[in-house]
Amino acid sequence: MPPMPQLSLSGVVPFNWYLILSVILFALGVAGFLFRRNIITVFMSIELMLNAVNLTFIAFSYKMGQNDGHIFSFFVMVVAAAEAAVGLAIILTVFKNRQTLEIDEVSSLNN
Amino acid sequence: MQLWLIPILPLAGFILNGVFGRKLSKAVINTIAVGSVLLSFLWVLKTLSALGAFSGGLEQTYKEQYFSWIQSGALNIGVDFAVDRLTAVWLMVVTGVGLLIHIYATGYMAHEGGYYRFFAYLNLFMFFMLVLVLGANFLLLFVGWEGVGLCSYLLIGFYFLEKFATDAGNKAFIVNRIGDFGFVLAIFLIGNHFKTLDFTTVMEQVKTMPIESSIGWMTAIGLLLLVGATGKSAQIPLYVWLPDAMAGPTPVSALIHAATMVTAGIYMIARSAQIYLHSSMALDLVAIIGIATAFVAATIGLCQTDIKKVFAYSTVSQLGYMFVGLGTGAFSAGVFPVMTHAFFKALLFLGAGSVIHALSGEQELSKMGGLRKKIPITFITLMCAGVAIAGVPPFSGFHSKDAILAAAYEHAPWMYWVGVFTAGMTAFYVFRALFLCFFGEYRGDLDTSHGHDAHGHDAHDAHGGHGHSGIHESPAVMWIPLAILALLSLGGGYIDIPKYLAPMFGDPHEGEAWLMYVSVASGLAGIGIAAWFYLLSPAVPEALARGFATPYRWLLNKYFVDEFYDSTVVNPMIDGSRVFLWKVADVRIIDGAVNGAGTVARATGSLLRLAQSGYIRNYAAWVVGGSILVIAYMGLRGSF
Amino acid sequence: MPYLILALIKTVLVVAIIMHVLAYLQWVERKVIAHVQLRVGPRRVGPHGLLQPLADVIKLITKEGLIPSHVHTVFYFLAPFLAVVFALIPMALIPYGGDITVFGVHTSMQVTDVSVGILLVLGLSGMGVYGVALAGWASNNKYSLMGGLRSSAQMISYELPMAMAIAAPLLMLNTLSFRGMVDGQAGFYFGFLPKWIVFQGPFPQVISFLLFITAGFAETNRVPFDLPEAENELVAGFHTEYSSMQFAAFFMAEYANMITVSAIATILFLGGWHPLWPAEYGSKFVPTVIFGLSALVCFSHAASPARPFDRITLPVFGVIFLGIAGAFLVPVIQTVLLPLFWFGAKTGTILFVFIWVRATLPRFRYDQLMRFAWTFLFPLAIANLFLTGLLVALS
Amino acid sequence: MDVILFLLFAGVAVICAINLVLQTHPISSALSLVGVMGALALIYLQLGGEFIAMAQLIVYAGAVMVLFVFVIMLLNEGKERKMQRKLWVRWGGPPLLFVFVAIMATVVEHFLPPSEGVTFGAFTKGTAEAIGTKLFTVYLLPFEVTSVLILIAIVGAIVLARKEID
Repeated sequence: MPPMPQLSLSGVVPFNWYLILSVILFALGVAGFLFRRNIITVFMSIELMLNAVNLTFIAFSYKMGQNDGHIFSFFVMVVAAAEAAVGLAIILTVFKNRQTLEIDEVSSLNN
Repeated sequence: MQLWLIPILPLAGFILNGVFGRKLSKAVINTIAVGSVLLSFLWVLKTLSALGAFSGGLEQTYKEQYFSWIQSGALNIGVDFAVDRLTAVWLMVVTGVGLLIHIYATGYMAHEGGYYRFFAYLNLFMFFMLVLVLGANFLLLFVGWEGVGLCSYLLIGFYFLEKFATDAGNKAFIVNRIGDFGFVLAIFLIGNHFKTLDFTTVMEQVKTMPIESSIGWMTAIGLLLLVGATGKSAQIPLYVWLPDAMAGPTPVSALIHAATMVTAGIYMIARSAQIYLHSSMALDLVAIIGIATAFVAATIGLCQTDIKKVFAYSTVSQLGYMFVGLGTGAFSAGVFPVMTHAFFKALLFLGAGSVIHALSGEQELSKMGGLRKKIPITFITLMCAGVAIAGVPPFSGFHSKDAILAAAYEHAPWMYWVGVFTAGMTAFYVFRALFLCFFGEYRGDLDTSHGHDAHGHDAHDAHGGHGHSGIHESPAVMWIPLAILALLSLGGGYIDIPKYLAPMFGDPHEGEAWLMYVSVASGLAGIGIAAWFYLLSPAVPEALARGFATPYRWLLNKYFVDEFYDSTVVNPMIDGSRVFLWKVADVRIIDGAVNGAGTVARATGSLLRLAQSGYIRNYAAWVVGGSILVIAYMGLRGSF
Repeated sequence: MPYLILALIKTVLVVAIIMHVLAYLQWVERKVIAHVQLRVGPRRVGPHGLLQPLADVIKLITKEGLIPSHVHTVFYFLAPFLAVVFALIPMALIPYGGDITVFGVHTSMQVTDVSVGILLVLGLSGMGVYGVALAGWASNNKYSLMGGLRSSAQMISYELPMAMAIAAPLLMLNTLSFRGMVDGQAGFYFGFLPKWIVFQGPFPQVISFLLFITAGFAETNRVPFDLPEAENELVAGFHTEYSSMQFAAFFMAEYANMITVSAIATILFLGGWHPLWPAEYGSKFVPTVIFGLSALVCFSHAASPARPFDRITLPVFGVIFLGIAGAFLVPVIQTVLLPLFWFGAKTGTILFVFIWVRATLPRFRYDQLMRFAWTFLFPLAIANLFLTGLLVALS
Repeated sequence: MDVILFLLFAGVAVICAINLVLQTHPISSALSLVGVMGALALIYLQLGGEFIAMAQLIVYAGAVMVLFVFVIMLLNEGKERKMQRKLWVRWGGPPLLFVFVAIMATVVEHFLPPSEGVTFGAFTKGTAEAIGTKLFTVYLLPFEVTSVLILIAIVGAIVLARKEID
């Protein structure tokens, strides 16, 4: 494993840092998904993961020198918007039916 | 030129009738069924005339390529249709005779159940038959080949409530499988050897081949093709299915088992003429099988008592003639009867059907007699067919038979003599049937009955329920086709097929005159004997039967061929499958495996069910753990 | 690095000016509404109430900022901050004039020119929702919550027609940077008709101009779309619970948004700092004439003063105006001030329309508001966009 | 300079993300997510994706998150109730995350040898013009499909949300 490049404030940003940043964000998104019980927060954690992935797309399209990555993350955004609309509608319905946002209360699928 | 329209139209009819037929009225069904065939017939006429098939044109093969079906490596099999003079003959016969028979059937089947089903099948058959003759390569030919086999199976078993009908269907299907097996092998050989299945290219290649080097291959291919042909065209040893196939409705017998489908073998051999010309042995075998079949079938036909059976065996024997024609290298002479035979044999069957119709389903000759007053039109037309098949000049049968016999004499005189004798027998049994049917006094019991005939075993007892009391002439829709066919079978011989096919198979060689006289004489003799036996002194045949008891019994039971097959092939197979395949293989192994799979699945399911906690976050946790593992593994393996 | 210093200087200038403009815009509004309603308006503090804004500011700063006990404190303080920030950032993107050279430094009258400026402004105005919404929610008060929800819904709804209305001129200018847009509108047809987007071929964007202004009213929660602070329904909407500086922040945000909208309308549709008619027809003397005339008005009024105090003030104003008028004649200053004058004149006109409308029109009902947005503005905007695209593609 | 900016924005993003996870009130999480998105938009800018950065601002921060905030306010559920978690869950989670991050970082460092770093303004294909050209030529079909998707989403959202009215 090569040594981490020296951190020089005046120099350029090592490319890998972007990926690592997105890894961290993604991991935090996973954490939010796992540890939060509020459906909306869980949902937002998903959005966070999506953002992390977008960052990877952008970073790599910088590395590859072509903008397909941008297009992809653009599509990701659009899909995320649609998803948010539907998902929030679902959440509204769930709340109307169960008067709760606890994700563990919505477990009628068990065993 | 839109060749594809020709088969597509009947297919459309099939789909319409097959899908919506249950709800449609009979009139609509008739319109669809007959109309589709009529359209396709007209289109054939237009196409052929446009191609100049009637005006001495169409020397070369006209080919249309639609799309590529199978493409693997060098092998490229396209869905192509091609028309040459040979195909033109078949196209005319299939669509023309088919049209007539369709019209006839609308009258004949008027009182049957499953009306739409019948016509759907009939249209489907037309489709496949046209594909068979139009296909430009062996594979398409095979598609049509199997398709017509399927339709014949469906239509033989049309009265599927009758055990013997379904049995007959199965028999036909299975026996044909044997033939098709050979055919498939032949196709494989061709594909392997020529790297293509296209007729024209294959034949070109064969033409250029020196006989000595290629004879082995050619013989193998030719023999395998011959196996297929014997299956489809009911030659020894695979002819047994055709007589039983008469269990189907009479129009089916006329269309499929006399006029068109059974000639597919002839077509196939004529197509592969070049191959046979490169292997004299295979060619000889064709001729021998043909003559043998002709003779044996004729002898069996001598003393059948079921009118349709008689005609069935005569069909077999006529097909044998055609094989002789092919086998003696006179392909054009072999193809000639295909048309004439289509005319008079279709006519015979349809007439028989009309008789049966009139007698409300009676098929036994012993229950007929003296019908010529009651159903004059049928009588006249059948007589025309009789003289035609008996080879009385100048009617159609005379020309075709004459051409074959001439070729046979050049090939091998003994074949000629056997052929002549067979011709005599043919004339004899056909007229025997006709005399028994139309002359003498009526031996049936129908006048007293109220249309409910007692022969419940018979396929056509469906007629019984429909209040035909007494004997009656068939409706116009039935006898008009008869009349047309009668005219054709009288004058059809002047359509000189051999000359027409000359560009493909070379000019037909004229035999000496005396050959012709002899064959005609034998035909007339047959008629005369028949008249003597069954008009003048009916006691003679019984005396003969008593005199030659053993041969008579053999003939009556068709040489026990069926029994022979049963004991040697069928029963052992059945027992084997009962004992081993069912009790051991199926019950133990297959069922065991299936049930075992089920149990295992259920067990695992009941285990996995525990993982279904219903808490989304648990599932997410599983996903995360799994992905971490995968990433770690790939990372450590160091390959992305 | 000189760039940073330059940017810093410009920022300071812009902020200073904008702050005063904000303060005095409020004064102008009060005066105008007063005159529309046949009142006098503020005139106690300073001559003609000119020091009123100062007084207000002092009052608001010195006032006790009391925090209700039931609010979510963090967001309660965060909200006005967000509102102001997102309202002020666009000021840095607006080009107030062309390139100039001051003391040998060549620069543009704009803090920075972003290549996707218009998109950035759209995004920021979208972010502006948070301030209002959060304020409404954090106040933990049903009227405020209603106000917050209303305003967020309203802003989201009106973002769309606004964006569509912006898209149409962008099709013709095909650039996203403000400088580019203004440059795209330079020049004149037949030597006198300016190539502003509202006049420019192939399809003069009058419709989308009106659409933009309408949506702008809603975006800034101005009358007739000021549902979030509909006094007679929800006490004061989302800023019911706010007092002192936080309240002032919301006020600042509102006025800053007004200025942003007007400025963008100017840049997009009215050709930025380009004069109304060519300089060779004497458009460069317009400011001089205007200020001169106002000076004359002042003097005439001073001759027959309505109030004794005017006897002193009005001549002073007149002198100041004359000074300005003179300043516009000095070529050096003229090059700097002329663009600013035109830009300010156009923006000011639109701002005046804002105030005028507030003084004139009644308020919509909420459902009317939404229906208006979705069933009238939006389809109209889309149709306009299609038509424009078609014509642009054809020409 | 670039490094400082990157570290600044990345720090903001990470801190906001952590805040998202730790906060128990959904609206705090929502605002921190907005923070993350803003920071990411700036990082996109640094990577030369000016259009995508703006799209991030408008679509994500400006529309999607506003929707979230809107719903949160509408339901106004309040904080999560404290729940007694199983011990291994409470203490097993963070290490697991660190393992994940560590592995990923290893993988990244290992399989992407440090190439030339990222300099601001080196990537010029991120302009709205370039993106638009590609979007309407190469990716036209996906684009149209996406529009259909959005239409479906709108209909679905309306249907779901109306259910509680009647």
